[in-house]
Amino acid sequence: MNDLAAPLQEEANTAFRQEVREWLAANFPSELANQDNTLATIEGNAALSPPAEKWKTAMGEKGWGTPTWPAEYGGGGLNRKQTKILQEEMAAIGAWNPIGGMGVMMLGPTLLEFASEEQKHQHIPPICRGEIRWCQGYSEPGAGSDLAALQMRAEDKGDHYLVNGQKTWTSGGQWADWCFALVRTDTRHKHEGISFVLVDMKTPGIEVRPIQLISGTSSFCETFFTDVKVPKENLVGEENRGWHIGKRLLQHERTNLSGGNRGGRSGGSLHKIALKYLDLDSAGRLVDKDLRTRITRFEMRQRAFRLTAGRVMEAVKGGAPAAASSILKNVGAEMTQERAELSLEIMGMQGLGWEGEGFTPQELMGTRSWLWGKAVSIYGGSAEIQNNVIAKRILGMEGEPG
Amino acid sequence: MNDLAAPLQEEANTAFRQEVREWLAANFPSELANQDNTLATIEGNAALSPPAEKWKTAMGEKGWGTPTWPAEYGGGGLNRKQTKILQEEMAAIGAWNPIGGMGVMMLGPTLLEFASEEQKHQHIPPICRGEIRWCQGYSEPGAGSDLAALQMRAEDKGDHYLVNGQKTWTSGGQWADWCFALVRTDTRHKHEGISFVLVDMKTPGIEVRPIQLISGTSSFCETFFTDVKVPKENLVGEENRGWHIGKRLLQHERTNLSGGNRGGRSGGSLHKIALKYLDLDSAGRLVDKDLRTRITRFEMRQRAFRLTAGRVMEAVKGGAPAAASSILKNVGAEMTQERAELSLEIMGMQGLGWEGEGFTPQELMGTRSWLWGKAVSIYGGSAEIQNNVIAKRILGMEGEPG
Amino acid sequence: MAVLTEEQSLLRDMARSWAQEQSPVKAFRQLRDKGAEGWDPERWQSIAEMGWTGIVIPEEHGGADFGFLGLGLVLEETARTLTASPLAASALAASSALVLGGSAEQQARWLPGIAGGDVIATLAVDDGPRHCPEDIHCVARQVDGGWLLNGEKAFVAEGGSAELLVIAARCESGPALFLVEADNPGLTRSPRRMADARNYAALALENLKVPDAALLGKAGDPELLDAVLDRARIGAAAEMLGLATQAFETTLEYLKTRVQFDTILARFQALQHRMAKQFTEIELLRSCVESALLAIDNNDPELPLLASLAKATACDTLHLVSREMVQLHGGIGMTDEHDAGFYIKRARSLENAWGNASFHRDRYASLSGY
Amino acid sequence: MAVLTEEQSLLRDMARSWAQEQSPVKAFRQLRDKGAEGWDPERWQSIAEMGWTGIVIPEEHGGADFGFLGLGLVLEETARTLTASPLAASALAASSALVLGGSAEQQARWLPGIAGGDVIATLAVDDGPRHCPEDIHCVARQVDGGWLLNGEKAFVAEGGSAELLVIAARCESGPALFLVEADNPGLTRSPRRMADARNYAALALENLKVPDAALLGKAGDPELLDAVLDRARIGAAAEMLGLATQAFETTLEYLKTRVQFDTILARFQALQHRMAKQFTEIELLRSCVESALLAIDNNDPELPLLASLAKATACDTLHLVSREMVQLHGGIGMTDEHDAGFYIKRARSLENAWGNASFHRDRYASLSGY
Repeated sequence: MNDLAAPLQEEANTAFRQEVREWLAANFPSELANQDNTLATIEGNAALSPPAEKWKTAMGEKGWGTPTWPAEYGGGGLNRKQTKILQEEMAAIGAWNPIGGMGVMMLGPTLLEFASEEQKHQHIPPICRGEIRWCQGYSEPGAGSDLAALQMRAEDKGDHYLVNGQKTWTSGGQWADWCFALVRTDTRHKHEGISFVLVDMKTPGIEVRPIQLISGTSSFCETFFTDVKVPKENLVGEENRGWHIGKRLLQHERTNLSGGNRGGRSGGSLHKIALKYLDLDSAGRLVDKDLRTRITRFEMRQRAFRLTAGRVMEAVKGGAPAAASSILKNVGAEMTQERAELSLEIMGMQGLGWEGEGFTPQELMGTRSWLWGKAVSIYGGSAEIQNNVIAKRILGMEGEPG
Repeated sequence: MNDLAAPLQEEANTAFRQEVREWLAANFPSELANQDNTLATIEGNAALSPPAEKWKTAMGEKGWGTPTWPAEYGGGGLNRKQTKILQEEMAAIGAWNPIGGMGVMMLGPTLLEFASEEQKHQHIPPICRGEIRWCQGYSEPGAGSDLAALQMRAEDKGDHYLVNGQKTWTSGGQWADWCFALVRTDTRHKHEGISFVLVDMKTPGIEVRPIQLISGTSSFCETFFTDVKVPKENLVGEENRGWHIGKRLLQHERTNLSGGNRGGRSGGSLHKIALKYLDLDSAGRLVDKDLRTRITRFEMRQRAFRLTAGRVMEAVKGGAPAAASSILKNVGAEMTQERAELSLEIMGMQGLGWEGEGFTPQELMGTRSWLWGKAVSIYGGSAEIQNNVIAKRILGMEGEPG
Repeated sequence: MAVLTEEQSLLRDMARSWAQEQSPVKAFRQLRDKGAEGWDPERWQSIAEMGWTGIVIPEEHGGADFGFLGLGLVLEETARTLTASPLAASALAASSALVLGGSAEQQARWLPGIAGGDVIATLAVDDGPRHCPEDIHCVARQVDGGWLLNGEKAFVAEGGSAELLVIAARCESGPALFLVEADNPGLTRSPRRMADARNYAALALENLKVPDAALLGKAGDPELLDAVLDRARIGAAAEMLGLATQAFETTLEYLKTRVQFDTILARFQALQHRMAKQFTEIELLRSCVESALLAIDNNDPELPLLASLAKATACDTLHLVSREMVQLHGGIGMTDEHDAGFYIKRARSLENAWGNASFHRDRYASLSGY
Repeated sequence: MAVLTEEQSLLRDMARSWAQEQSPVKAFRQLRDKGAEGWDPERWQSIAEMGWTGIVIPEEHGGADFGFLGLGLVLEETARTLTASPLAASALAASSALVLGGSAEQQARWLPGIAGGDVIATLAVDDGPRHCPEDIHCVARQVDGGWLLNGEKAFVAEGGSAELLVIAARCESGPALFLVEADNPGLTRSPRRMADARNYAALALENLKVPDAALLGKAGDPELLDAVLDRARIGAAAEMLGLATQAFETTLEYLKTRVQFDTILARFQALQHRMAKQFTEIELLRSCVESALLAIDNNDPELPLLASLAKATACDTLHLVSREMVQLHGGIGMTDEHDAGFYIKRARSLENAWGNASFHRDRYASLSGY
């Protein structure tokens, strides 16, 4: 934008801010303020309360749950500045985005980039409205971090693929309506034999078994495919070229505001928990100075992480590639885990409750979140894989596999 | 020893303790108490004061500078218990061992294991008396941690080898009388083409150039060999079998009480420095709690390190191999460096003096020691090499080179 | 490993093979799945039969008087496989209180039962979720012929099963330890279900009356409490050494077999160096734990320092190793069917037991005079 | 890198190419070898000609009023090659004191000279070797028509060369800043020769008399001192970012060329992960430094918090990177002929400047209310 246009633009933004404020006042049920919680959005399929259901519908119809996506597919069609205004106004009243999940975080942006017009019109609007729950069919037993070693076979049967094999770590597989999956369409090439397909989870031949995690919850599944017919129109991009699409989707996973990248933000600031649970000295400082130092280290690093995330956003907006984006996944995961460990330490034994009497629901949730959070440095490219990527792609230190 | 002999043994030890105490009273000049200092023993060839000279002569003649070595070669011939008594009695009055250097730490034990009777009689007694200063001719430019890539050629000329090439990191090369060196006697094999020889530094063709270090001192040299004649009787062990001897010597370097393995012990306890330089609160605790925590971490780890060194000694005494010995080099180096960094932090800018007014000699020495100490995780098998060794030899994780 | 006497070596070998064969992790899993008491009566029976319940109890009271190094070896070995037993609470912590502070009558009354495993005893010191023995709010007021205790105790290990509770309270002159029987009408016990699936209880003491004979040692003597706590701390450190050792070995085994990118994980240098780091920490921890155990047996005046060194080092080391266990196992380590979760959960409980690393670093520095 | 205006980008590019081409590390080495003043008059001349000495000085006083982000970029780039100049002391620290606290007369008297590079000024706050602005012992006593200063100042950067010294002293109502000219007879300056071979001095103030007009701002105003210090802290952090970046890049280059065990070091995964770690820390530091610089320019109320964040992060990051630089270079990094030693020495000086990581963590926590 040039300098002459700036005042006009400023005026339009002010008007937009007013519009947002009024719409939120009319649509956001104030009893829901700050009622968002990480675990529930990651795990489970808990029924929404009537006000939450109403809020979700309103946001879905407005398209503001996916504010930057094109309006023609049901998105908000907002520019960056408007998006920022929306986020600021929501934050000001404790409103949260009820539209989320893998469809928003990972699949939507990928479809916008690679899918056909028909596929976009079919799949993106329900994502914007939060109607369809997607799961990810990537990992397989034995493949782990070496994703391209995947074996699940999709045989060309003319108008459909016949899919056989097993996926694992299918997040939310037991609740998902659809699955985006990487399948093997050519056994002779490793990376060049992989295709990206969309699978309706109601198709006959799909069996889902939840995996119980150390947190006691089951947010992932093993998913078995036996002679599952996937229509050819559900192939995204070209056959055998799915690896590229699949990797791109992982980039969205890594840089988006999902699990790890919340950077330990959920649950309020750590030192507030400390002030609640720990003793203070006469100057109002925490008595346990050793722990105080570690809380401070965490909070400073968290601030540095957020500033970096902001810097990456700015750079992306300016069209510049930001090397710093490569560090967000690992630092975000570290923040999530460190926050949980420090919370535990602050609470002492009170932070290790599993169930039953003597613990608040938040405390019990804290135990589960702590354990669940160990996954954020494993899934979506483990910390080790991320470090390999930084060393090789960003720093040019080539040589090791992976 | 069986139980019946124990009381007799106890009596003998008591008598020995009395003998040691009397001998020390007669021979250790009390003005030298606690006057030992690391840097001077590692670097330079500072002239000894007359009492120090007298003390060195007395210990050398008694053989107690090398207490466990056989008396027939000039050692003390003491058993472990007696050695411990000697060390205890010396520590009690601040007496220190004036006999040291590479001859004691590394070469002596190696010669005792591998040398011929003639070689032992020629070389070990002067080491016990601290008369001959040895230097190490191992590293070469370009070889670094990959020691076996050494190139210095020793051609067989009948009664002697003709040696040509260059060594680097020759510790104390400029002050040394003799050098133990690894040379290449066979160019067709890497490890099996290396021999272990003893070289008189006065031999024509040897040129020594001190390397200036970041500490501003020059304790190492580049050493150039041009047509240097080394008599065949100076070959230790068999020709082309020197790699094994050379590695064994490095084990002595690693587990002996040299540089890194002092574990940050020199200079008194760290918290005493802190109590001298830093402010205390009303309870007598350091005001800077963040630093206090890190000093405590250091002192606890140092204690753990010393306990481990003691455990390894006990195990060795019991004839059992101690896997723990493999960690001593790295932890010792870490302690040395961490101690120096924390001292610096305690002293603030006062800990960074280089020369001139405004600093005590101890403070200036501290700056140099801090910088010099960065070498202890590099020489004698870098920290990285040690970790490779632990992973592969001790933990059985094979695969990487090195 | 410290140089052991022949008897100590035998004891360690026996404990190791019993734990690995008779009390494997699978046994703990079954117990957890049953949602039972949090300890295992059948294995407790074996433990008692082998005499481990009486290792530090004098022979005259039915024990072996074998020393804390011996008990530490057993705790280490049984902790490796997560054996769920009241051994640390009863045979170490509560026994120490009786051995150090008990009168002849008190010892004769309780020690034989504890030594035989028939009586389970425990030690209850902290009122809240963090260790803070210098700030006990639970009060003991001297009344006619006895004491009246009021207050709370939190997260008492084996608190739900113990027949005898050694309870710390504050009297006018300082802390004091009291022997309280579980059926005392002034005592209410509420179970706390923890992540580690062991047996903890919250105690409420409401006008709990005990006779004068229930007081251990002198009222207001902080030294007795300290001495008992140091033994409990070292015992916890020994358990943590066992957990760390086993967690590390399990991870190492996994790395040697798991293939990724056409090679075993153990060949990746970055993982090699992380394992070398953990190995280093565990070896340092072993030195600390063994020295602290020996310091008890030798009446070493440095015992408090060594106890804090052992416990703090155990906390830091096990924290690292338990996190690396999950991370290096990748997805499988996140699943409940794998054992990694058991280790990290148990690790955090023991980190809290009798003072975490932060507590013991502060104590070490204070004891050292800075 | 923050999104820069076109002018800021130009400035950064100019600073980078000037530093790399006109003021390489070799220039610092020559200066060090000469044992000279600790800064480089010839390059100082260029710096002044390019106008960098006046970046944050108002235009009316001969400066460019270009903002702290601009000056930060220049400090970062010149620090990369260890350019030895009074830029931070004079054009940032002392200038900030005058700009924030100076009267019109004081500004008119001094700022043009500083902006032009003809006057070198510096800021002297600490009496001792550690940063402790809340405990200034140096006292200022009001006397007839002026002030009498007594006390000491330690390790004043450019203290030996500065013509104008901004000196903090404690008066009855709190801290105050005074403009002291170098030729004041009450001032004695003694050089301190430090490991980083830069220019430091100890000041002795003995009945040093200054007129009322030498007082900056109000006497006893801690906010002025804080505001000046925060700018100095952020300036030091910008320099440290430059040092860390260059040290890291030099190490990376070395690993890519050095062959060991028949392969380049850059292929060893353990080293790759250590470099990835350092890269991560430097990127986080960059965000902190840039945000802090912008916070000055934007009068952000969070400036104190962001200043402490930037300085503490700079200390930790540069500490790590400078140690890794020596370690990963192996033997060659230990030699004086290699540059690694320069970076680690300079790093430690700047870690001490205006508060180390420990100081700023404590401040951050206190400012956050815990």
